[in-house]
This record gives sequence, structure tokens and C-alpha cells, in this order.
Amino acid sequence: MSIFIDSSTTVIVQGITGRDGGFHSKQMLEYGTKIVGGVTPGKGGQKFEDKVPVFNTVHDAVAATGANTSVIYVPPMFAADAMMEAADAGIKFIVCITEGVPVLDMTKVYPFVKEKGARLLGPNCPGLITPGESKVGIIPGRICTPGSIGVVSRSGTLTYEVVYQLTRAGMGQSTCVGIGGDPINGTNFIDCLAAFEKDPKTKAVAMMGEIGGTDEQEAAEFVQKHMKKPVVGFIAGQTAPPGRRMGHAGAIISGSAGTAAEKIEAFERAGMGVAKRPMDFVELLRARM
Amino acid sequence: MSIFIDSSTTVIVQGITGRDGGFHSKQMLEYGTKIVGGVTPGKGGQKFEDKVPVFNTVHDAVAATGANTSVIYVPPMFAADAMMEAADAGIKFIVCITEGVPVLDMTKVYPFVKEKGARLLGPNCPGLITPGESKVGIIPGRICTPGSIGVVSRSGTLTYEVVYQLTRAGMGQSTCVGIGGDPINGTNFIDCLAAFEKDPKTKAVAMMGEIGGTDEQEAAEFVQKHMKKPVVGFIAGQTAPPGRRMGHAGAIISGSAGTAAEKIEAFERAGMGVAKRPMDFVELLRARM
Amino acid sequence: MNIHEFQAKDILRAEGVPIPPGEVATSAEQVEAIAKKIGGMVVVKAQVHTGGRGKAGGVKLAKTPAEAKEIASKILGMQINGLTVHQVLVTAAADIATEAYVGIILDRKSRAPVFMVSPAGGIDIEEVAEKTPEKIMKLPIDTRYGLTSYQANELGFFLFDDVKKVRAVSKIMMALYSAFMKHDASLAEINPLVVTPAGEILALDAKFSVDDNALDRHPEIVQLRDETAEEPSEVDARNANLTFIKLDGNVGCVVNGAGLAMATMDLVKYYGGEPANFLDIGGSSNPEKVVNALRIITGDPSVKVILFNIFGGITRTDDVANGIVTATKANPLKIPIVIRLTGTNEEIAMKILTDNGFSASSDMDEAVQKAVALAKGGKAA
Amino acid sequence: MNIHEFQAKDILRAEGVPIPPGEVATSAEQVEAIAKKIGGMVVVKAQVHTGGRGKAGGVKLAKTPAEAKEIASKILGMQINGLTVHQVLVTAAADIATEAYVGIILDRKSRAPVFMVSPAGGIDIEEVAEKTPEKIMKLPIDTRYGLTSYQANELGFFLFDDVKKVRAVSKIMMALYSAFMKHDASLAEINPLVVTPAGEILALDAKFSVDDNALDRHPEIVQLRDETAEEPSEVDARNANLTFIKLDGNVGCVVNGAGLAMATMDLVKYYGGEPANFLDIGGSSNPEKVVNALRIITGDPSVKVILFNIFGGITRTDDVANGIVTATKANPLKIPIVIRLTGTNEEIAMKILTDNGFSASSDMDEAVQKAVALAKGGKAA
Repeated sequence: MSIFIDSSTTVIVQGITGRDGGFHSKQMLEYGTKIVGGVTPGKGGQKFEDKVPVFNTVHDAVAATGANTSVIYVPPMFAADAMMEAADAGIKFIVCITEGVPVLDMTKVYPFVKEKGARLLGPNCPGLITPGESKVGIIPGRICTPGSIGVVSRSGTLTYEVVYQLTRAGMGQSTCVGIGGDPINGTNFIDCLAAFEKDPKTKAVAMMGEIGGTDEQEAAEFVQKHMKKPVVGFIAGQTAPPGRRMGHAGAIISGSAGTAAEKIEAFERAGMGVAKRPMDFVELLRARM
Repeated sequence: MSIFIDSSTTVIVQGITGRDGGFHSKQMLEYGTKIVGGVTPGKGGQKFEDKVPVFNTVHDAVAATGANTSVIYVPPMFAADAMMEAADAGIKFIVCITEGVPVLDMTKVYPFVKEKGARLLGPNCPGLITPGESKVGIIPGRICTPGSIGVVSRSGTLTYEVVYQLTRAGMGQSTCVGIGGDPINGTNFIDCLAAFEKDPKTKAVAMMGEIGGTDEQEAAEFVQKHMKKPVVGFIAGQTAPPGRRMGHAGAIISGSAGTAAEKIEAFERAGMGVAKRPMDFVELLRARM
Repeated sequence: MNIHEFQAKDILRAEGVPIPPGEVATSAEQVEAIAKKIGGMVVVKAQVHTGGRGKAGGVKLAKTPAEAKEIASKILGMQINGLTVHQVLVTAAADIATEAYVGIILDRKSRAPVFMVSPAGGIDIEEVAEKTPEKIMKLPIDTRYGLTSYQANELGFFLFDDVKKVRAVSKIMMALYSAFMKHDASLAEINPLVVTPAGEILALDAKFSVDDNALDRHPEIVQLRDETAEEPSEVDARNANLTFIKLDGNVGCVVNGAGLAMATMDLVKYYGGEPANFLDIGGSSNPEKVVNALRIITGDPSVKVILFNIFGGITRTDDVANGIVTATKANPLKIPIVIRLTGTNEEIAMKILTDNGFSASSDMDEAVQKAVALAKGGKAA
Repeated sequence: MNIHEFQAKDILRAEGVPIPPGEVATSAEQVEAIAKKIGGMVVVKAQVHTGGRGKAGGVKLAKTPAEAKEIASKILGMQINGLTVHQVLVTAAADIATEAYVGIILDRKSRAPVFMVSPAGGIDIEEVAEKTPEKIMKLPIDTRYGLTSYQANELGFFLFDDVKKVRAVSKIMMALYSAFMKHDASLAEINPLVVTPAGEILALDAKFSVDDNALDRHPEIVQLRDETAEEPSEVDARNANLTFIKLDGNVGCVVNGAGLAMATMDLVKYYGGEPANFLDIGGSSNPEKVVNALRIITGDPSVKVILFNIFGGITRTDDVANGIVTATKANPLKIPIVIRLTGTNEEIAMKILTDNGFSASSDMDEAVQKAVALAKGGKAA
């Protein structure tokens, strides 16, 4: 088992003929992800890598392939439209990798996707991977190995860092999910924590948060109230100055809200393990399993 | 029993200090409707007729009175906002009497009200009455009498005509509902027919449609498939020329669609009684009960 | 409210829809001057609020300014479906490779504006819908989100294979939608939308109707109203705040409420008569409205009898009675009148009428039968 | 992206927000001329991207043009929170009866722009939120429907009892929301919004920030950027497409990915060091970015050591290694460098580095400890 994706997941790639879309589609195909189609308006009828059919619209792609999942690599100004197109075409799980999507766009995309009954991951996220089964997005497959740790994070390379150390320590992962660093995104920590709690394969969860907002505080409350499985958390940005955006659109401390200190305090209050350094996860998780 | 309103319905009036709102609020109070508050921005704190408290906003009115129903008498350009305000404030049944609401406004109001889980009746409708219990809107109470005929209609005075004849013939009504003559409205024939079918007090239904659209055809299909109680129908506008708007924004025949002939045919196909004249209802209903 | 083709084109051009240059004219001389200015072949098009202009000879191609002048002199003043042509549009002629249809209508079933597009343009879209429905794509637009790029794209790929044309027509659809929303339209239509042999996409004809309910917030549309293009009695009625439609019969109807007004007309027909009009005096009991209604109806020489059918709810029947008395005192009636009144203040109304020499019934069926009989030359009871 | 007060006021004025007249100036002479033109009392306000201008003496009232000139000569060139004042706004002074706060922020929790209003204006709203939260009303706006009249009304009645003032402030909120949406703002704030003794409502100060992600579609905002008001190294980094924030420490950090970059800074601090900056080279492996990153970091004289922390995913570590080699060949380093590389093409990268005399580790913890030791004057291992 796993969360959100597994070996039966069928994927279409929006922007498959673009530079990033093409590169990562190859990587996903190599990993074994079932990519059943791609979408680029005007390139309908072509084949990607001589095997994946390309369509003009997501509707066409879904009609022809029955895909249930879509991953989006289109430029930021077109990403909102792409997410809505996927939801409208009946895609039930939408993963948007694109970074730099205007935040106000998301105030319309989110309710649209919700109305259509779909789940959105991202935007500005690395996607997710269920090691040995399927990867949707850009997380390097090499660093992962199947196992029982659920990983959820607001960041990309920091996740890789932690997963890499888990793998080296022999602690495989059930699913690794990057929820993305934007202030408005589709899937949040609680969604993932709830899914991990239900997933029989997951035995413990590693969670990487960062400064900005109160998602981590709410996640901690959820852990305390609804989770039996152990959770270890980390917060990046303890040294970040208030009022400055630390790369991610969502990583900004406004006034006294969203500091690392208050998030770590919330973790402690919830009885979670708190990793002071990314390298502390292995030990903290092991002690709790 | 009855549908939508009964003696326990608590009502606020939006536009209570206006000319129409004030007139009909008095009529409703006289009929026994439980008007618990009114709304007119800037007149909060006043009393209507020395007893009904007036509020600045619907939120204030609902917070103070717990009303579950609102009836709207505001000018057409403000009606969309009033309907949304009522839904947002937690009102569960909204009756909009206002005529002349721009149709595109309704393309936003309808999904808004639906998202809030409220029912909308109208706009451009006479409202409804459960004789002897409550009236919300402008249907003259005098012409009604309690009984077992459910009445539903797209029109105002035509409804009065039919109800008047039913009453004179000793056939009382469970509830009389005017759904309104606009092309986009909140509650349609099917909603009312389904409610009448469930209502133990209603024994038969009189339904008055008119030219334009396909609501009556869909209603006929519903009657055939889902109703055990007898339904008698009438269509106004047999003599209307195509392409002209017959008063109601919704009463317009476009091309070959929405004619009286096809609607009457649908009634006949569904095994409904068909009133050729408004005065035929009494006999047709009696024959079926 | 309908507007003329040239007005519709002005609106769409302002949103960025590509449309051949053109100007409107009211005389053959003006037409010649405009044709000269445009240069090359022009089309002279009658501007009237009715379909079938082409079949009626109201749309003609001219090779030279002189020919344009000659054609215009024939079209101006022409009658099309009972309407006189007062204006013509002179516009550059375009070469046509293919013709498509792009339109938006306000659809009650989906509670939304619906895009309709078809690669089979240039002809009546209802004919296409009936004979080859597979050639039409319909797509409702959720106005909370507006027309999205992917929707414009899907519609575009239904019309064309070539992605360049798809992008061009998507832009046109965005512009059409923007015009539709901005002006509270109930219909906006480009037919035909042509592709020229050079691959250019152009709107050659346009139709645009605005929701009457929304006119109060669209003075820019109201000022486009061309009263010379309408039935004079309907203009008169609108200015008096009456909802009035002229028909061909001889029983003049004055009713309160649209549904009851239609039912009254139907009942006239049921008893073998022919209604002369639809007229709804509305919910208010302003006696002034009754006076205006009588003036407009008696202005039609074909009307043989006047039928009042009033069910007093908000409308006070005594107000209506007073209106009838006032109006007929000022302008004595030359034709019979049949009055049916019931509801609010019925007794007072009846007294007012009988005191002034009118008789009235409280039964609709009876009143209609009497009116029909009178229209046929029978006697009032 | 932040803009100056006078730019924010221009944007709001264009939407119809009532704002006293004012002009921006860069010299004391200009200030005097503007003060003359305005007439009466004026306020001279430093235009810098930081709060607390008033406390720092950057906002002063002047009774005469001469006094305005004198005040301006003191404010221009002044340092406020490390930023030099290059421009002042000269604006008409207003009499104040009451002060309110009206703002919109983009709120992650409600996934919407949220209106915040308070009758306690003129002071820091976060202070109000902390001490008297009951004096703040928050209302999320669903952008699919926009700010509705009834919402503006509810907000208005929270600020005022008098319906005339409620209507006036509703209009201002509509204008503020319109500006917020039109320019993809992340914050739009009027503080104070004052009522004058005559009952007029005026915006006396305004703040406006635009979502960096949306700047590509807002050239009108980008052109408002005042690079003289920013840290020069940050301007340099932005022009090189790097995400860079200058801090006060001495360990210069070059990292790929925002989360890892923050975690690296935190680890530096954990081991007793102080990061000199946040720097994310992003996901691409363009060696040019590495060259620019090194140039910007070494331009800061307080930096004592450079720390690379690269986890190769999309980023190819060999590209980063090549960038380091190229940059240091052109401009030999005068301070030590600690390199941590792992992931994609790690072996190739390690070879490139050792071939060129660099050593590198694949362990983050080890690399950070080494860098901290070097910054403290220790030796590289």
C-alpha cells in the first residue's frame, strides 16, 4: 500500500513536449511510471519517445486513455488554466510541478478543483513517489527505497536530503510527498498525515515544514488528536529574518506569525519528535517504531 | 403538512422599509406569517410597525432572531447581492420577489446559493403560501383555503386565477408555489413536484407552465417516472409569436424550442391531465382524486 | 433588446475581433462616398431587426462605388418582413475559403452562457442543429470562472486542425465572451466567421442582443436603440412602461400579469377569436397605465373590441376602474369594451364602473366569450 | 515586490480612493515648489521601503513652503533602518477627527484575500490585533464572486454607525479590492483612513505589495521598481535570476532549493556560525548562475568562508562543479571554500573538483561544521 499513487496509477503529462516536461517524462518512464499520454496543443497525433501518444487537449487525452492522474510542467502563467483543464476533464489527482504560479490564480483554481471532486498536489512542488511502484513529478528515484516511512514536506531538495539519509540508514519509504512551498496549495500536511495514518504500510511519518503560515501548527494538532502512528517533524528557516520571502512564496514570516520557534513548540506540545537537524530523523524515527 | 413553509417558519424581510416590502410585510403579518425581523442598511435599530426589529445587515438579523427564511423586495439591480447576502448569513430558504433581475447576475447567484446549502425561490416570483399557516411573498391570502391540492406555477396572476377557482369549488390547497417567470431561477417544477409527492397532505397537483425553455417537458418526464399522485397541467402562450418576449424574461420561443404545443404533447405523453383553459383544472383534478 | 449589425460589429471590434472596415449610411450618396473610401468591392447590407435579409434582397455585392450607390438606392426604403430599411452598412468584401459559426446564448438549462460553434457556418445555425447536430459543439461557461483558455482551445480545435487558426479563433472567442459579459448580452453571434484564402480569420456578420432586465446599467446600449426600426405602438408602450406586443387579431387585451395575459390571449383564440396584442399592465395599480394602455390599443384600427382581464392582488381593481373611467371620459370609446375584474377591492371597482355606465363581470371565461362575440360583430350582453 | 507610498497612492487614486493631493520630489527646492502649489500645511514624507518612518523623523508637518524646504533638506539623505532616503512625498495635510484601518492581505488559511478593518487606525495593526482583537473584523473574499456589496456594507458598519459614512467607505473598499485584484497584490493597506471634522473620508497613507510570482504579467508594476531603495547585492542577484537575501553573518551559502537553503543556514547557526545570506540557485544547472552567485557573495567583505551545499536532483552536480572551476579561474578566491555535493553525476563532479585542486564532501553535516570552523578562523581540513 501507499498513498495517492501506486503501480496502477495511469498518468498524462501536460506540457510533455516542453524542456522540463520532456526531461522528467523520460525519468518517470524509466522509473516505471505508467505514462499513458501527453498534452501539448497543436501536437496532437504525435508520439513522445516513439510511444506515448500526444493530444491537443486533456479531454482528448482522458477520452483516449482513461488516465486518472495528471502531472503539469507548463510555464507559470499557464499553470492555473492547466490545473483547471485537468479537473474539468475528469482527472482525479493533479500534480502541478510548476513554480512561480501567481497566488491569486490559486484562489480560483482551488475551489474549481474541489468542485470537480479532484485532489491537487502543488503547485511549486516536487511531486511524489511511491518507491518501486510509481513516481509522479521530479523526486529522484535513485535516492528512494520501498519501506514503511511516510515522508511529507513543503520543500524539494530538503526532502531529498532526508530521504537520502533514511535510505542510507535502511529505512525505506511508503510514499514521499512534496506538498510545495506556495502559500495556497491543493494538498496540505493534514491531508497527507490522514492518508498515512490510514495506510497499512506506513509505520511512521517524517514531516518537513518551514517558516510561514500556520499549517505546521494545525498539523501538530491533527497529530495529537487523530494519529496513533509516530510523527517526527523539522522546521526550516529558524534563522530567517521576518518580512523577507525565503525563496518559496509561502516562506515568509509576517509579524510574529509563522516563526520556526512557534512551530517547533507546537510539535513539542503535540508530543511529536522534533528533528533539530535534517540528519536527526533516522534516530528519532527509529526510537519511535 | 405542506412544502417549504409552515406555521413554524420564521421570516426576515429584506427591504422591509421600502414601498413594496412594507406593503407586503403588513399583509404577511396580517396573514399570520412569523416575521421576526427586517433588513434595511442604515435603519438598524428601528422598528417596523412598532414591533418588527430592523437590522443593517442580514447577518445581524439572523444572529438576533435565528430566522430560517428570507423574502426579498429590493430593486432589481440590488437583488443578486441581497440573495447572496441571505445565503451567506445562513438563511436556508430565500424567496426573491423582485422582478427584472439581470439574467447574468443569476449565473453567479445560483451556484453561490447552492454552495451555501440554501434553497432559492424566484426571482420574479409571487412567493408561496401554505393556507392557514404562513405566506411568504405576495399571493393574496383571501383567495386560498387549506386543503390537499398542491399548486405550482411560473406565473403570478394566472396562479391566483386557478387558486381562486379551486377555492370556489371547495378544493383547498396544501401549498401554492410561484416559481417565477425568469429563465434562470432557483427552484423549478421538479423540485416542487418532488416535494409535493413526499408531502402527505398533498393529494394532487395543479401545475401552470408557459412557453419558453424545456422545464415543463422535464417536469412531465419526472411526473411519469417518479410520481404516484395525479398532476394536471396547463401551458400559457399558445398564441405567442416566436422570438418575442411575452413579459416574463423566460417566456420566449426560440426557433422551434419552447412552444406550447410541444409542452402539451409532453404532458399528454406523461399521462397528465391537460387543462385547455384555466377553468378546466377543477374538473380534471376532481376526476383524478 | 436587439441592436443593428453595424452596432454589434462596433462592440466586437472594440474587444479586438477582426472585422472588415465599414460604415453606416442613410442615403445612396453617402454609400457611394463610403465605397470610394473603402476601395475595391463592397457589400451593402440593410440594417433591420429581422432575419432573412439576404433572401429578401437586402444584402448585395458592388464592384464599384457607382454600383454601390445604385444598389443602395434600391435597398434604402425597402420593406423586409414588414420593416422599412432606413440604414445600410457599407463594408469591404472579403474572399472566403471556409465559413464557421461562433455564438453565445444564455441557456436556461445549464443556467449559464453557452458557447455554440460549428465549422458549418454561413447558414442558419438552427438548421445545422437539426440536420447535422454532430457539427455543433456546445460548451456552457461558468461565469464565476469565465471562459478559460483551455475551453477556448477545445472549441477552437473543434473548428480547425491548424493550431495557428485555433489560437486566432480562441482570441476571437475570448473577445466575444468579454463583450457578452460586459454588456449583459443574451445573445452574441458571429456568422459567418470566415477564413480567407490567405488564412486570415474575419467576422463578416454579427448579431448581438442585450438582456432587457439589464438595460438600466447599460446606458451605452440604450443609446443604440433605433426606434425607427420598431413597431411604433411598441415604442409608445415601452415609453409608458407597459409590456406590449402587437399581433394581427382584433381583440385588444389589457391584463395584469404576463401569465394571465398569455392565458387570456389563448382563451380568446380558444373561443374562435384573434388577440390584437399582448399587454401586461404589471403589478402596480397606477391609473395612468390604464389610460396609456387604452390609448395604444385604440390606436390600432383593426381592434374591434377591448377586453380587460384584471385579477387584483397587488393591483387594486378600483384603481383600474378609475383608470378606465378617466380615459374614456377624455377620449370616448368608439368600440365596445368588456371588463372582467376580481380580487382586491372588487366591490368598490364594480360600483365605480356601474356608476359610470359600464358593466363588468367577475368571470374570466364569460368575459372572453363575450369579447370574441363582439369582435365578430355580435352584441354585448 | 514593495512599492513606495506615493506609487501606492497613485494606484488607489486611479481606482477612485479619495487621497489628498501630493507630489514626489528628490530635492529640497522641488519640495518648496510643490508645497507652494498645494498651498496651506503640507506633510513631507520619506519614501523608503521600511516601517517606522515617523519614529525615525522621516515624516514632518510644515506650515509654509520655506519650512517644507528646510524639513526636506534634513529628510533627504537621511538613513532609516539602513536605507537612504532619496525621495520624499509632499502632500496636503488633513484635519483628523477619527482614524480607521482598512487593508487586504492574501491569507493562506482561508486561501483568499482577506479584508481586515478596524476603527482603531493610525497605529500598527498587529498591535491592535494583539491587544484588542475585538476591534478588528476579518472577512475572506471568494475571488470567484469578488467583494460583494453586502460584504462591503458589513465591513462598513463595523467601522461606522452613520450610513452615509458606511456607503463612502464601502466605495473605498470596492476600489481597494479592485486595485488588489487588478495588480495581483499580496497586500493593500490604507492606514490611517481618516474622517475629517467635516465628515470627509480620506486615505492618508497607503501600502501596496505585489506578488513576485505575478510580476511577469504586470509591467506597469515592474517599472515602479526603485533599485536605489534596495540592498545593491540583492538587486544584482535578482538581475542574475538568483534568489538572494543578505544577512549579517560571515558564512556565505550557495544552495539549491529554498528549503535546503534555509536548513543549511539553520545548521550553520546550530554549529555556532552565522550565515551571511540566503541564496538559492534554483533547479537549473546553468554554470553561469554559480559564477554569479560566487561574484555576489565574495563582493561582501564580511564573508569569511563560502559554503556550497548541492543536492543534485534536476540540478546536475557536475554543472555546479564546472561553474565553481570557471568562476575561480577568472577570479581566484581570497577566502576558503567548502563544497558539499551529492546526487546526480556526483562522481563526475568530484573528479572535476579534485582535478582542479578542490576538495569536496558528500555529507552536509560535516561540510557545515567545517565551514563554521573556518569562519571562526580555524583551518580547512
